[in-house]
Amino acid sequence: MTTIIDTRPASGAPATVVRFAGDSGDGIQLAGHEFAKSTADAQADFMTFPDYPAEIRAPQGTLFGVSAFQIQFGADDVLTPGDEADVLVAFNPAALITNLQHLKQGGLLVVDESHFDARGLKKAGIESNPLEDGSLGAHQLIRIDIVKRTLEALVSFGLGRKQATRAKNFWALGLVYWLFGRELKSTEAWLEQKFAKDPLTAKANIAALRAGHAHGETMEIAAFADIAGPARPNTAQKAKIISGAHAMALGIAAVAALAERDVLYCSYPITPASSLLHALARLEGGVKTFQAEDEIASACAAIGASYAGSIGITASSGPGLALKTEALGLALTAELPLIAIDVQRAGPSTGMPTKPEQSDLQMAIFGRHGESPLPVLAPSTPADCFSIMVEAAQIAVEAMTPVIVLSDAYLANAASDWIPPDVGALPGIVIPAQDFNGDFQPYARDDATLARPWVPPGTPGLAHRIGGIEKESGSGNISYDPGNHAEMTRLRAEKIDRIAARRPAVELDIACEDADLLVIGWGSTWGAITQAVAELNEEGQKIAHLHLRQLWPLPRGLEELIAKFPVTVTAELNTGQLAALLRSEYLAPIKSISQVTGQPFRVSDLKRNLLARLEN
Amino acid sequence: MTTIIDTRPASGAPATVVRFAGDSGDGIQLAGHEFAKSTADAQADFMTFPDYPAEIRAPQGTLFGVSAFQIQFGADDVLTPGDEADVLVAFNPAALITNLQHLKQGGLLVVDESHFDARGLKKAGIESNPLEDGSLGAHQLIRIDIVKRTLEALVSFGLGRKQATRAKNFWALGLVYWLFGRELKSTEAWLEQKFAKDPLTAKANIAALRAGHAHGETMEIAAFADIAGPARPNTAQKAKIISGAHAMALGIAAVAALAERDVLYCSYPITPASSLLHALARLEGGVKTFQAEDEIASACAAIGASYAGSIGITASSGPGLALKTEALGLALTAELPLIAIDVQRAGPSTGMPTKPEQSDLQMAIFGRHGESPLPVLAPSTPADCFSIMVEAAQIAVEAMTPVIVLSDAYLANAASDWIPPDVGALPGIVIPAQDFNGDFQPYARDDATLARPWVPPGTPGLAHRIGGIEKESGSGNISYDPGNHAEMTRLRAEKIDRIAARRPAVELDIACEDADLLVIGWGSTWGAITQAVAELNEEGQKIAHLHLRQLWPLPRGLEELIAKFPVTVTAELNTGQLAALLRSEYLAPIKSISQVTGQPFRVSDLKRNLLARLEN
Amino acid sequence: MNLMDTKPVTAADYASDQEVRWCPGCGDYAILKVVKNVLAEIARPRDEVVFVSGIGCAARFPYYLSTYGFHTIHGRAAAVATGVKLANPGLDVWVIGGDGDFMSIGGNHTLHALRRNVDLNMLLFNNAIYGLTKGQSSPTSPIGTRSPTTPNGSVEQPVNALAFALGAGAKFVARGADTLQTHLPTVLKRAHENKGASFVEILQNCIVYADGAFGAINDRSESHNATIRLEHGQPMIFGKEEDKGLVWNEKAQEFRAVALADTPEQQLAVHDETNIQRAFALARLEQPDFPVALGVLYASDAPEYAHARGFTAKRKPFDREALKSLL
Amino acid sequence: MNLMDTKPVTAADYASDQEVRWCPGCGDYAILKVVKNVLAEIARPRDEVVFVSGIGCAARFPYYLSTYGFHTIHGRAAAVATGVKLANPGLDVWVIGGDGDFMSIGGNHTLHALRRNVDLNMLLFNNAIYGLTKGQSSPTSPIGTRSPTTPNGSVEQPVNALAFALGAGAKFVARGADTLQTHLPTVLKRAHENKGASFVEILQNCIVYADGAFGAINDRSESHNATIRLEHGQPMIFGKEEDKGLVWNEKAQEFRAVALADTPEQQLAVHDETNIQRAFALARLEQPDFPVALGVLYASDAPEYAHARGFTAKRKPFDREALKSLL
Ligand SMILES: Cc1ncc(C[n+]2csc(CCOP(=O)(O)OP(=O)(O)O)c2C)c(N)n1
Ligand SMILES: Cc1ncc(C[n+]2csc(CCOP(=O)(O)OP(=O)(O)O)c2C)c(N)n1
Ligand code: SF4
Ligand code: SF4
Ligand SMILES: [Mg+2]
Ligand SMILES: [Mg+2]
Repeated sequence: MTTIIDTRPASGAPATVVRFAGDSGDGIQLAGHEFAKSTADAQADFMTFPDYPAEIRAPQGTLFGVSAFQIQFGADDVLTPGDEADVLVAFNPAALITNLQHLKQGGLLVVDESHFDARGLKKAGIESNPLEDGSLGAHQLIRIDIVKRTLEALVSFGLGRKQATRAKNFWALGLVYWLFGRELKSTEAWLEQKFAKDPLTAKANIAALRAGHAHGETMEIAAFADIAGPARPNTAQKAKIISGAHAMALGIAAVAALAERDVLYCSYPITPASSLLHALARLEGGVKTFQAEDEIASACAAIGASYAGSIGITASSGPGLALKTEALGLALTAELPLIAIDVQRAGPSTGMPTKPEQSDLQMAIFGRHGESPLPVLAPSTPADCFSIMVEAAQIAVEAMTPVIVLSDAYLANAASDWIPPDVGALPGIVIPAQDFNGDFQPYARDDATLARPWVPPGTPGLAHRIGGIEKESGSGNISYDPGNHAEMTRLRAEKIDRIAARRPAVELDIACEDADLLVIGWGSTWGAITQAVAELNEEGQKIAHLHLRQLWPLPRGLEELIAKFPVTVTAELNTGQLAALLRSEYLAPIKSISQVTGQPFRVSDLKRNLLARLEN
Repeated sequence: MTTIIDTRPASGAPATVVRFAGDSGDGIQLAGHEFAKSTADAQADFMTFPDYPAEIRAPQGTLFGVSAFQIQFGADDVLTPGDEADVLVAFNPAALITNLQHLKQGGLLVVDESHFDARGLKKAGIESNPLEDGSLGAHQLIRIDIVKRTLEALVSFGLGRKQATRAKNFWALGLVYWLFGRELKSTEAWLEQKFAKDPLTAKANIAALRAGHAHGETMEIAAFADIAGPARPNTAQKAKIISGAHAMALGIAAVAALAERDVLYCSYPITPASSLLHALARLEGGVKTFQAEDEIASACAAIGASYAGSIGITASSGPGLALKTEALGLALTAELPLIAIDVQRAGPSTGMPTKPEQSDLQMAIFGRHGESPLPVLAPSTPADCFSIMVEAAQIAVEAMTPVIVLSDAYLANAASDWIPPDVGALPGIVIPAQDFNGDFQPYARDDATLARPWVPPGTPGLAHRIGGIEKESGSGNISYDPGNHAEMTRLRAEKIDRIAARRPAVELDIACEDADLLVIGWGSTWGAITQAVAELNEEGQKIAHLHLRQLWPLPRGLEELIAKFPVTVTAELNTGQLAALLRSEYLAPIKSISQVTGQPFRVSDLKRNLLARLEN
Repeated sequence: MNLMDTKPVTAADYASDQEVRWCPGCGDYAILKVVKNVLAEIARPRDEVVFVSGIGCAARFPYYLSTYGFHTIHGRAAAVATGVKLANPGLDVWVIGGDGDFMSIGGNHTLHALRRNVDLNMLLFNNAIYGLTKGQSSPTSPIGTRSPTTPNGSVEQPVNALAFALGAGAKFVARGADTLQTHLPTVLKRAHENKGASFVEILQNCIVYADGAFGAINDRSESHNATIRLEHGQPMIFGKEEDKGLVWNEKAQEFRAVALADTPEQQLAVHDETNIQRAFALARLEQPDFPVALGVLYASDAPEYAHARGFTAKRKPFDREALKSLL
Repeated sequence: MNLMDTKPVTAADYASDQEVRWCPGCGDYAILKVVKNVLAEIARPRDEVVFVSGIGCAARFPYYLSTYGFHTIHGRAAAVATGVKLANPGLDVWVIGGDGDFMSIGGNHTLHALRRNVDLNMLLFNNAIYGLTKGQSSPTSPIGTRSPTTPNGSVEQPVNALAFALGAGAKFVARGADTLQTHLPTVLKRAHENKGASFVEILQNCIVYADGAFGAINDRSESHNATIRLEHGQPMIFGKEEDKGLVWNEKAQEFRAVALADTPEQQLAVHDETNIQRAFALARLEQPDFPVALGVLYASDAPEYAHARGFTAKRKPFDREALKSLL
């Protein structure tokens, strides 16, 4: 009997990482998603990350056709999908050799041995069979001919071999359920519902699931202890599994509901931003969507929509935001509310389209001609992608400005459990009242916010003209007056600065007043940094963590906060763009821990780097 | 007899400012240009600046149809067109009232009174006649009915009134020539040549010129002393009058000659960059030009040309550079030599298209998605626009990188005297030898420069594929490998950093080792800052001036230099973009003197602001 | 919404308070006059009318009208206007731009607004030159055009805006000329009536940089010899004296210009504005061999885009209840 | 330059060492095969041939050839290729892109490359979908296309690429289909022979996201019923049994499909590839009522752009002497 080592992370809270890997046709993402659902049902906390192949549909069994799904779950807060897997389920040689690097030393390795014949090995481009050549020695290997077992389990259904084989992912899922003491019921119910019109398939998959589960019972390995979270505060409400992209789409729908205005969401397909457009198109009219002919048109149509009184939102990834540069300048000087989302990917140019990076920060803040300040926000977690949209919209309509929201490929695809907010209790998005007492000027400003009024065409009696040429303060008429231009430039900048005054002051994510080091992150790295800092602090270090959601204007209190710590360092998936900004703003000697690999931070790498900073 | 006050600037070197202003149909620019030529002939130093109306052709006599031309000249270095005019010649009421602000207190005001009737005043939108209402009291007013005098002078030519009137600019020019003791000969010769096919017009203009000159002799005012410069070193060579745009066009032609490669200059018309395309189109094939359908196409065609072995150059102003953002990323990652010129204008968006500003610096340095460093240069004077192009091309081919050159609306239009370089003595642009010894890899790098080889299609035996997706170091094949991406990102950045090592270290423009203040400028403000600092130093202050031509990578020695001075301040036509960059790079508490009025610095304003900094 | 008091009555009510700043003699003045008249005839409240433009001399148009106006960026007016229309399909949206705006930098947006059939009145002021930037040749400049960028004469084949529009799938394609002050309004009214993208090329004389680019066409007295005014169902007759006509040559698949004296009227081609093939041939008629075709070349019904998307007034607003059901 | 040793002989010599990574069954494989064969027939040294592409599945094409190749950015291939050609007119330049590349984001560059008549072989791989980005509807997707961005079916009128090209002023317009391995090479060879912009739409099946978008057209056995292969000077006959034909209905100005059994051959329309009117009608023939027109729809001589600009091999190089005379 093999005994499974305890794989709980050093930080205390028990958390386990499971990774499924197979051919893109093997139903990996589906099995992973079901496992996540059962994790949610167990009230555990979790985070998932899909690892899709770059190719649309690669030939079966090849290295570049491998699809994987990773989940970390635990009783306490789980903040990342995990650095390394405790359990890896691999469906073929290609999946095994490309994913082995993700398995912890000594981890449990479940391999479907059915494809480890000469043909399978050749497709994966290897000569020697890893199951035989001793190369897996560091792990606890369980070889099962899953295909064969699945076929056996389904023999009574009279299905063709090909069709029956398709259930192998559920067979494997059953086994993994057994490993973690999970219930089969809810997956069974889901299968029945999903294949309501095809009960045979439903039954076959259920049979495979049960067979896999039963196999576990007969196996001579110790099962993991299941990890159940504390009961949710509102037990009536089931946790949803939500990816950042999905949360952001819901956030956009929320903008429409909370502002009581139409949203026109304009986009041109691009990885990894397209999933937003897909999700919104499915919402069926909650939000109007427009697939434009290119990114410039998508930005311009959103500007047109905002001009006409809707909330215009445009989204893309780096190459697309680059193309929108000129249009954003128009929105900025026309002073119209607009949200531009950039789901960042690794650059420059086409770069690595499916991989995350945070290297568009400087473009977002500085990348426009002329003096063109605008607010930049970044969500920290998948769930935060919901809230950030509502905040962005509030800023946009309150200050009459375009707002850039920086997400990334990791945040868009990572998913975690989410208890949706109580819609009734959400504050509305307040659109400033337009009250002119007969004295309407398109570029007159609100005393407090410095915003100009939003008077869309169709408003009786207030027809006026605006444009991208410099405007006379107040009247909005074209003006080349030097003093006016200086004043308008100042007003546009101050209007943005004042946003900070109305927004919350900085607050540490991990407070540690006498810390030796402050680490500042932004965007999608929140989970990894929090986890790394928490673990280090448990190990006796003193590190504070601040995560910026508001990157421009920088939040109130930031300078003072930085001054409190002997050393401040940023951690970013770029070459230190936030550090450069903070250095310039506060003249503080901030360095950065930076990683530009197209991968999210690993907690272990971060810890190592943070420790190195402490030693300096 | 009125005595002319001495208008020489406090700094010592006698310099005089003359301004011509009239309707756009009055031939103001022509007269100004002739005056500049006569100034060059007198071996004096000078700088000119045209002030065109924003409208293409405004109705005659209106305020927005006024065109002006200003020249400053002196025996010593003249670095700006002057803050205020010593002499203003105004051809109509609109020209008078819009230009009076440019005339020095007590300056000489020559007014053509022929249009100061009810009709003329109405066109200018004024009710009271300034010639009568005492509002010109602060100046030395000379009223002449220039139209009438011109008609009288030409009565023998039998021309129609309209045609004869057209010579009034030459009548006025004659008068101004008399004021400064200039010779008429060369203008006469030029007129004869220009109107060789129409001798009557030539003669009429000459007659008007002489009549104006003669009128001066009979006038009861003291002539200015003429200011002649020291004889030029090479007296055989006449100084040319060169605008920044023209110098840049010649610099682009020089690139072709010195690199022995074709240049393909790709552009889409936009103010103030169009004049470059016009000048190059006139060169007739020295440089290939391509007017593209838009800015994106202009950048992409230039990239295609560079790929194919020519030197691709693309030019625009801010809105156009914004549109080229994505394409520049491709050039950068494909590692192709390219020059992108941005003739900056006041922004944001359409802004004030004819007005200068330096607010595209951050966009040039930071405005691309992904980690996308590239070199940024800026010429300091009209003549420097020639040299900077040659330098940019050398950098581009040596480091295989796009280079951005930042000019602006002031630099493009300002003109000064220029002795062209000795073409034979100019060093060639060296294209690194491509020598592979059978081991060609498109992304192998030169040990010293880190540049990859430039192997255009058509090169036998070396066919290969490149693109915008991340490439494997060496082979250039598509790679999603995390470590490779990190390495390529590092290499691309270091390649740019190394350019600084091969380029000159910083050197002060005005050295003053024990200065109390270092002022750093860049681009078109060189003349104004130099003048202001020189004058202040003559007045007993201690200020050093550094002017950066190389904005990225920052030049060698800059950090050390800044450290030498107690206070460093930048002077920029933006809200402090260079200051922000230097703060971030060097953590030095650099503030900025900034002006965002769409106007170049006035020497007097700069002096006042610099003094204020010294007092702090 | 009480719109009564803003209801305009005369063309003058559609003028803004801004001074018009085109060059004296520019064809844009004539177009402005016609548009104001047409707006007065249509008589929609100014507040429900929007003019969206790009950048160029033509694109200054919105400043001179008392309606809502948005002077955007070069080439993007159609895209901005699409957003306006999708946000508020109840507005009467006009798009104004020059040949640079619509056919050079903005060509792609023109194409897609047309094929989507967004309900916009798109007026292309074609002066065959870049006016605002001081006279460079444009994509509609004829071969041989001397300009600052083509000092020896351009060699690029110009694009025929109406042939392009037809190729792009436009459902309403028409042409007018600045000076034809009785003809142009009829074209604009038809364009306005059409639900969907109405593409109108207006031949406009730039007196400064391309004076006479359209020869006799917009010379009021000679225009009838240089143009043919198409009317649906009518034989194709033109000429000051109505003495010329067009005959369709079936073999060559092209028109032939004939003298009526030599040709029986029943041989003349009859204009059928629903026939896209004929429209394509008409669009390509060029001076001096042929009269240039004016009027509605092509009109055909097709679903308007915002409507087809269901973005109508009847659309149920999204609210908290609806949001709740999503979460 | 010694090019002898690089001179290729067989199609295989045009293959690069990179693994081809389209989905199994993708129509792009078939096109790749044809292009390699055609290149081998043309037999220009690989070093003088350049493939420029945008971004998309189609745009990966250059990686799989042993010629020079530049995989640029989405939509801009035509603009990059124009620069290549102006810099070195001696190169044989091919432009590859999908319907997103050429007709959506890149529509403007397609228009202008065509009207300028830059000597490019432009191959549009039209699969009526965005392949690489996972199946969104494209500007050539038929109305009703269900896709992630149009879950209820698209409502946008698709653009007809060849009608667009003709409207844009293209001088060579042709169509082929991926699977028609004997027909497609003839089209590509003609395109290559044409000096100027050669626009070829290749109907390409995306087996994953738009399988069967072109129905029977690229089903080899049924294709003859769904298409007509045009040949200059030949009567328009189609059908597996060569039993159908097209007749031109002069009144309606459109084709009519007829059974040859009922129609004397002399009534059949005869293809004249120099007639743009006919080409416009042919371009718009659509299934199921009509066979889709394949082959060279239109070809007419016109000056090639680089040549017209004087950018020929004979161009005098600019040198120091020349520079001196300028300064
Ligand atoms: C992005 C951008 N590119 C270029 C310009 C410069 N520009 C302004 S208007 C114009 C073209 C004007 O021509 P057209 O559209 O035909 O209008 P017209 O002035 O002739 O009425 C150009 C190139 C600009 N403002 N913005
Ligand atoms: C500027 C930019 N916008 C969007 C994308 C994303 N993108 C890549 S390929 C593509 C379209 C693919 O469709 P198509 O051109 O028809 O080629 P196919 O994949 O169908 O062959 C898109 C939208 C991108 N790479 N760059
Ligand atoms: S430049 Fe031409 S188009 Fe522009 S305003 Fe003047 S005449 Fe009109
Ligand atoms: S997605 Fe479609 S077009 Fe792309 S490779 Fe796959 S089958 Fe071909
Ligand atoms: Mg024009
Ligand atoms: Mg496609």
